[in-house]
Amino acid sequence: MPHETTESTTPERTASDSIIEVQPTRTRSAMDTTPIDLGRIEVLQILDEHAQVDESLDPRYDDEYLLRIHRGLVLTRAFDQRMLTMQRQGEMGTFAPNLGQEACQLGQVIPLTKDDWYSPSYRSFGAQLWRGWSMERLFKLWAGYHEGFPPPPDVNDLPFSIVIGSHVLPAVGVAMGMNYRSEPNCMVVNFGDGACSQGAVSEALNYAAVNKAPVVFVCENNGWAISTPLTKQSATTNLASRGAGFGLPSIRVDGNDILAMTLAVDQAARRARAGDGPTFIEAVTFRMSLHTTADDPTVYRAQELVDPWEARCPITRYETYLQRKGLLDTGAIDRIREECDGEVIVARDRFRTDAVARPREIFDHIYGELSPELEAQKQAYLDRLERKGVE
Amino acid sequence: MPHETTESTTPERTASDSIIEVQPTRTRSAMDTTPIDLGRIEVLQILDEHAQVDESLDPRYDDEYLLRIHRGLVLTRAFDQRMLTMQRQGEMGTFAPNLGQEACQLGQVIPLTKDDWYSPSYRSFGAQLWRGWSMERLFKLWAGYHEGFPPPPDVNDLPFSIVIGSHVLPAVGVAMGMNYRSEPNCMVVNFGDGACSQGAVSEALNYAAVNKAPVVFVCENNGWAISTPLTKQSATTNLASRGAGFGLPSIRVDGNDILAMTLAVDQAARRARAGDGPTFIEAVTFRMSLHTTADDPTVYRAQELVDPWEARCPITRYETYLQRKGLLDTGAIDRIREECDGEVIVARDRFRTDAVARPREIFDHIYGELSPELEAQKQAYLDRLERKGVE
Amino acid sequence: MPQRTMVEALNLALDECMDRDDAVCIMGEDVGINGGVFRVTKGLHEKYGQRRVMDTPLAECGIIGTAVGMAIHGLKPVTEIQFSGFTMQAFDQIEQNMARMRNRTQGRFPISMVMRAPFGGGIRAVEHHSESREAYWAHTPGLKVVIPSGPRNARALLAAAIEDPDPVIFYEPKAVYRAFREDVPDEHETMPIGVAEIVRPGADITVISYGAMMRVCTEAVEDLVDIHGVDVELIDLLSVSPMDTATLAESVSRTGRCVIVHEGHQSCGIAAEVIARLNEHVFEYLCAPIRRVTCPDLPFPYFQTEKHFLPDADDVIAAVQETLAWE
Amino acid sequence: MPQRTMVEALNLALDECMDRDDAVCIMGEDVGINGGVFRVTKGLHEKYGQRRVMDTPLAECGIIGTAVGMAIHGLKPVTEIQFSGFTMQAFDQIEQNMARMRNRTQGRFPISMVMRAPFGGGIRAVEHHSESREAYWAHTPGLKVVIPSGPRNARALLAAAIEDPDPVIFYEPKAVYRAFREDVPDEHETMPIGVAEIVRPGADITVISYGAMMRVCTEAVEDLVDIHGVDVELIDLLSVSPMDTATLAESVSRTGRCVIVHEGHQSCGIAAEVIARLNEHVFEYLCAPIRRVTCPDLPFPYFQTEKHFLPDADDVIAAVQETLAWE
Ligand SMILES: Cc1ncc(C[n+]2csc(CCOP(=O)(O)OP(=O)(O)O)c2C)c(N)n1
Ligand SMILES: Cc1ncc(C[n+]2csc(CCOP(=O)(O)OP(=O)(O)O)c2C)c(N)n1
Ligand SMILES: [Mg+2]
Ligand SMILES: [Mg+2]
Repeated sequence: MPHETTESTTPERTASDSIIEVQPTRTRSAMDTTPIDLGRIEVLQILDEHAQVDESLDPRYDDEYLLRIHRGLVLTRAFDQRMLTMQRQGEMGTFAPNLGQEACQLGQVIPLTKDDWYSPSYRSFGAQLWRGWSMERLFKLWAGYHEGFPPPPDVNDLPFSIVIGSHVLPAVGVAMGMNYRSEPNCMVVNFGDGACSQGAVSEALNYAAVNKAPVVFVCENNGWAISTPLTKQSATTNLASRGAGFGLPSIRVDGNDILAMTLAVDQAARRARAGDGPTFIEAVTFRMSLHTTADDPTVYRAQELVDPWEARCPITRYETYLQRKGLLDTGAIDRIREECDGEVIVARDRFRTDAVARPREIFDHIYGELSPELEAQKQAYLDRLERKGVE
Repeated sequence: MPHETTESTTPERTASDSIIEVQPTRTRSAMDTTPIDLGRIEVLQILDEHAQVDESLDPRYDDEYLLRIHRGLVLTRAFDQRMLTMQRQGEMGTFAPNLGQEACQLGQVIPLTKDDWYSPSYRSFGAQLWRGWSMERLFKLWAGYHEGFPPPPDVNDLPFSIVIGSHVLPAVGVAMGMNYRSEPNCMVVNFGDGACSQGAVSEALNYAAVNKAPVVFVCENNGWAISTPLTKQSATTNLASRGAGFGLPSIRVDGNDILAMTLAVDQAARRARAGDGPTFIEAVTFRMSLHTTADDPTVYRAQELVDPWEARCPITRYETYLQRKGLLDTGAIDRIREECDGEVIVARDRFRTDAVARPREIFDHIYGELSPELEAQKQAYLDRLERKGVE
Repeated sequence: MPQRTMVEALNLALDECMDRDDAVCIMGEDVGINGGVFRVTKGLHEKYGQRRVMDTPLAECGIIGTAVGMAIHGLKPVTEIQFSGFTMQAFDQIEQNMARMRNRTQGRFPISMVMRAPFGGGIRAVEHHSESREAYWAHTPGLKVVIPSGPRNARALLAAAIEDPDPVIFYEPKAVYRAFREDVPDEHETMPIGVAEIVRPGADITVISYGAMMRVCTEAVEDLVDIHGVDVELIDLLSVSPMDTATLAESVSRTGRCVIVHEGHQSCGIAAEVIARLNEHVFEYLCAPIRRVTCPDLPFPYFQTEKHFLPDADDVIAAVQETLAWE
Repeated sequence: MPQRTMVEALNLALDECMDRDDAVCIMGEDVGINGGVFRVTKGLHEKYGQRRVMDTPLAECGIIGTAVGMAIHGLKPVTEIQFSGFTMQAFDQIEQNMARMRNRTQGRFPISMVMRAPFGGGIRAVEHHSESREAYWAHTPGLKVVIPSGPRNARALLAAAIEDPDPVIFYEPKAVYRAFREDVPDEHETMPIGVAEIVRPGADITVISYGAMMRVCTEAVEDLVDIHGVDVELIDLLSVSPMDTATLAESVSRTGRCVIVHEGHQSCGIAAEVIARLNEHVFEYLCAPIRRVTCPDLPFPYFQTEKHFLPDADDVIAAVQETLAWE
């Protein structure tokens, strides 16, 4: 949909008119100044707030699959709630709840195969659970145990990232590696609206675009970066335009619509695997809860801003859809919740028994081989532990 | 010019259609997913390749002013050529010629007042000359003398910048300072197409947009970053889209058209001074000469790519315009060239007499006051100079 | 005198400096209504408005880069980086512009600005949240690097840093933020930058430290004095660049023995520089090798093991005893 | 044996490593057809194609960040940063991912990659083009920092760095790039990383250096030996991290005196670390304070004054003589 570019469209005007505001449009010279068309950027929604489905877009997954997705959503929330309880009881470090963002989370990984890669943010444990990170591992991660940090051995994920935006370039690099080796897989990388302000994220969009890297950027726009609303983060609240500015096909998706999220990522992943390059997906959602457990949102945001989003709950919306389809009833919903809660409790109990700090191992993974100097530092450190009677 | 957003425009389709390629456009939910309109990005040209003027846009500057601009262009080229000769004779360090970019250079500073600020790149000496940097100072700068580096005392310029993109954030900061102090001035900052890839430049666009800083970004797209053509630098060759992606009013200008450049910057500067925020201007031009005197473009670019741009020479084009206006004839052109060459030679001779390395002064501008440690280092250094018999 | 935590003392310094000089402004992520993630800027947005207390986009390079520009324009920005680990994002602007602008412009544009950041371990934080990389800045010409150890010197040094004509990296030991209260006067108070403090004079050995490790050293010194009868001289560097070589050298010329304690990594760290200078200045007085008690050359570990990673009072006591035993 | 400049020797190492292992690839600005601004990658694009020799956009953070990802995927990227001054732009990715990924993932993703960059002064370059900030990297756990001094060790060390399982910062002294030729064999040759070389054994004093300053030291040592009759032991560090403490300590335990020479700034520089380690290991053998001959703690000056700023042979001779005269 190019803008008008013919001469005749320019009305008579004088130099003193603001060319910025009135914008004469001329391309009659021979030089390469084709008018700028940033491409069409669209908004995708399949399941609306009232759980009305757009039949033309309904992916029509089979019943079992639909129910598996539902269980994933419920488990994510159950896990989140348990983490919060454990944190409040001093059993867990600071972490970032993802209440309300469950559909974003799951939708971005459901379409991935085991050979595809995923690069989570620190708020991605919904996606991590789906990808195959055990709950125990995630408990360990957030409780500060070394063993919790590496992605599970059989999962093609990057480690979670806490330095905002710092994982996006490596994620693009992994995707460039797929091109290098002609592997037909893709990478999905997850980050927030705040992360879009980091220069390194812009560089990542550009590297991906220039190299046609098979990567799907999922920008989870939850409206907030700690206390900073999107309006202070960016002059345009359409973050998909960031992707467009770098020449990436870009799309906005209702991030609370699990069907739309899944579809959008699925299509982008297919494109990527087929060699058609990267896609930028802005998933519009809302951070319903605390930024992290160290945060108090009542200081900076009014409850009125949160309330309307209650009705947009991604899980309720999807449950209504499933109920209408006759796949769930209230009894089943309650049962699934209980089952998920139960699973989480079992994992928590295993975590409680299993998690042991291993201070003797901190020198184990710094280099392939320790230098004499580091050997000496390690020895001195072990002697200290000895002296202090630490196992 | 919003994209279609009504429901009815979406044809029947199934989930297996690529939503990325076919792009359903839906916004029927209550959530804030207004369709993305990146704003209109336009191309501005007033004086075409054949020096045909667009009467409706001709700024109709008075004759004296038009001739002053002409002399500025000619002087810039004369200075550039002399620098090259001096460099080849070993009298000058490595520098970046700006042959062919004279109109970009001058156009971006002509509209500025003395109270406005300018932040040059390393290829900006055309603009610097116009702003009031003496030729001697620039000779000293590029010949490695400390005195050449600071902007002249009465000129509101930042120092030239050699680390690509690193000056853009400080330039935005100066503009934010104008807002802070409610000063009705603006900042113009100059950088290249390559610089657009630096994350710090993206951050600068965002900071300017969010803060409505009175800054005009002039991206001098000369097609090359050393040996890297724009097509390897960016997936979109419309760099103005970068500005648009951050919500900035953005425009493409024929950078070899001095009238268009001047007009575009003038309008953007007025907007900035009036509190209407930043503008992104992509000036399309071509690097006719070497990247720097350490570069050999024959290694990486065919002469065929350069040739068409000969005919687009910004100085010849403008001279034709002035000749048609009856303001110049060939004799006058020759005379002005000679005068400019003469001025440059005079400056060079002054530079030859004046430029003295001052090794004793290197500790003078590091802190407001030297710490005892640095005093000691300075003393030791001066003792060394003594020992070596250095003045 | 009112008792204040370090967070309150820092807030006081910011408040009074903003009150005294309209050129002083605050920039950072969440420093506005939220008052910063550690609440150091609490109440200032309300008091001075968003013109002077600016929430920035999430980009540290952007914070420092634009602050440099504001300083060029004559303002005195006090920037906050949420954790010192994220100063890496701004390394280019710090090294290329903040540290060098005065030199690059031969004095035309001195940069009077402060980069505040909480640093160090001890608060059970996730990865990248416990770094002590002050040596990077001490190795960077053009910067000053100031590190308080308690509420009172934090307030006085921050005020001095804001008034300083040069760019100051101000590293706040977050383990001390709310660890204890101290008398901090309401009246304006500053301390000279670059002057170390002899916290406890002694004759047998010099212990040098700064930041949160001063608490560890104080604990160790109490034991050493009370239980082991060692007359320790304890010095708080307060500024690692410039470093107060004269005070250190004078002390060690008396004691002949020295231990340096810090959280930063060992190789090319602050302790190495202290040793190099003492070697140059008081070699003839040294009776034993100078010992370093630092974190090893490893990334800061996940928090279940941090208490073993960080030096503690026992480590300081052991190093002092070994140094005293050396012949 | 063929005579080669350092540039040619580096090119040889790249060529043979690419030939031996398809996982080795080159990334950087203008490394393709242009062969790099110093021509170190000349001809490789033609030989191996753009799949393996990648011109990148102008963003150093992007180069290192994507290279980390490629290394995670099992490749062995050899990145080029055009001048070491621009590594600041990539500091975050170097510190947060390149150096730490192995540790962050508890061994799951070791990063076998190299960051090459020309460093140091002496070529009359503009500002930000002559930095020697190797101490930043030596202070960063997880990295190795290798610095050759001549064509032959440059080739052998670069090959070793590429084959190394860990991330290596490879700093090339650009003043040496074409300064002289040396025998460099066609056959594959590597040197172990972390081993210093005693270039000239001696009994009176140890001079330690690396990179371009080795030429200055060699010149000084010749004079000291020939004219002044001083039996100098000259050591080339070759790797500043890990640093070969054992070789240094053994040498100084014999000579009792030591001078360290480098271009980097003095405070918290490599020399400080050498002094700290010698203090720890051979304190009892030291007959005089160890002297540092380094650049002052100033930004590298504009090039008309660089020859005075950089240490020269006279400075080394003076420092050696003062150290010998110390009692
Ligand atoms: C480089 C960096 N700067 C600052 C922080 C502190 N911080 C942690 S989360 C956060 C906000 C992130 O917002 P967004 O990207 O929108 O993600 P969200 O938390 O909303 O999921 C900030 C500023 C950080 N972790 N890393
Ligand atoms: C941060 C940084 N990286 C690399 C370089 C080396 N370099 C100097 S000029 C240049 C190309 C710049 O291209 P562009 O921004 O298009 O400006 P132009 O030279 O075309 O005016 C490069 C890569 C540099 N000076 N700074
Ligand atoms: Mg967010
Ligand atoms: Mg260019």
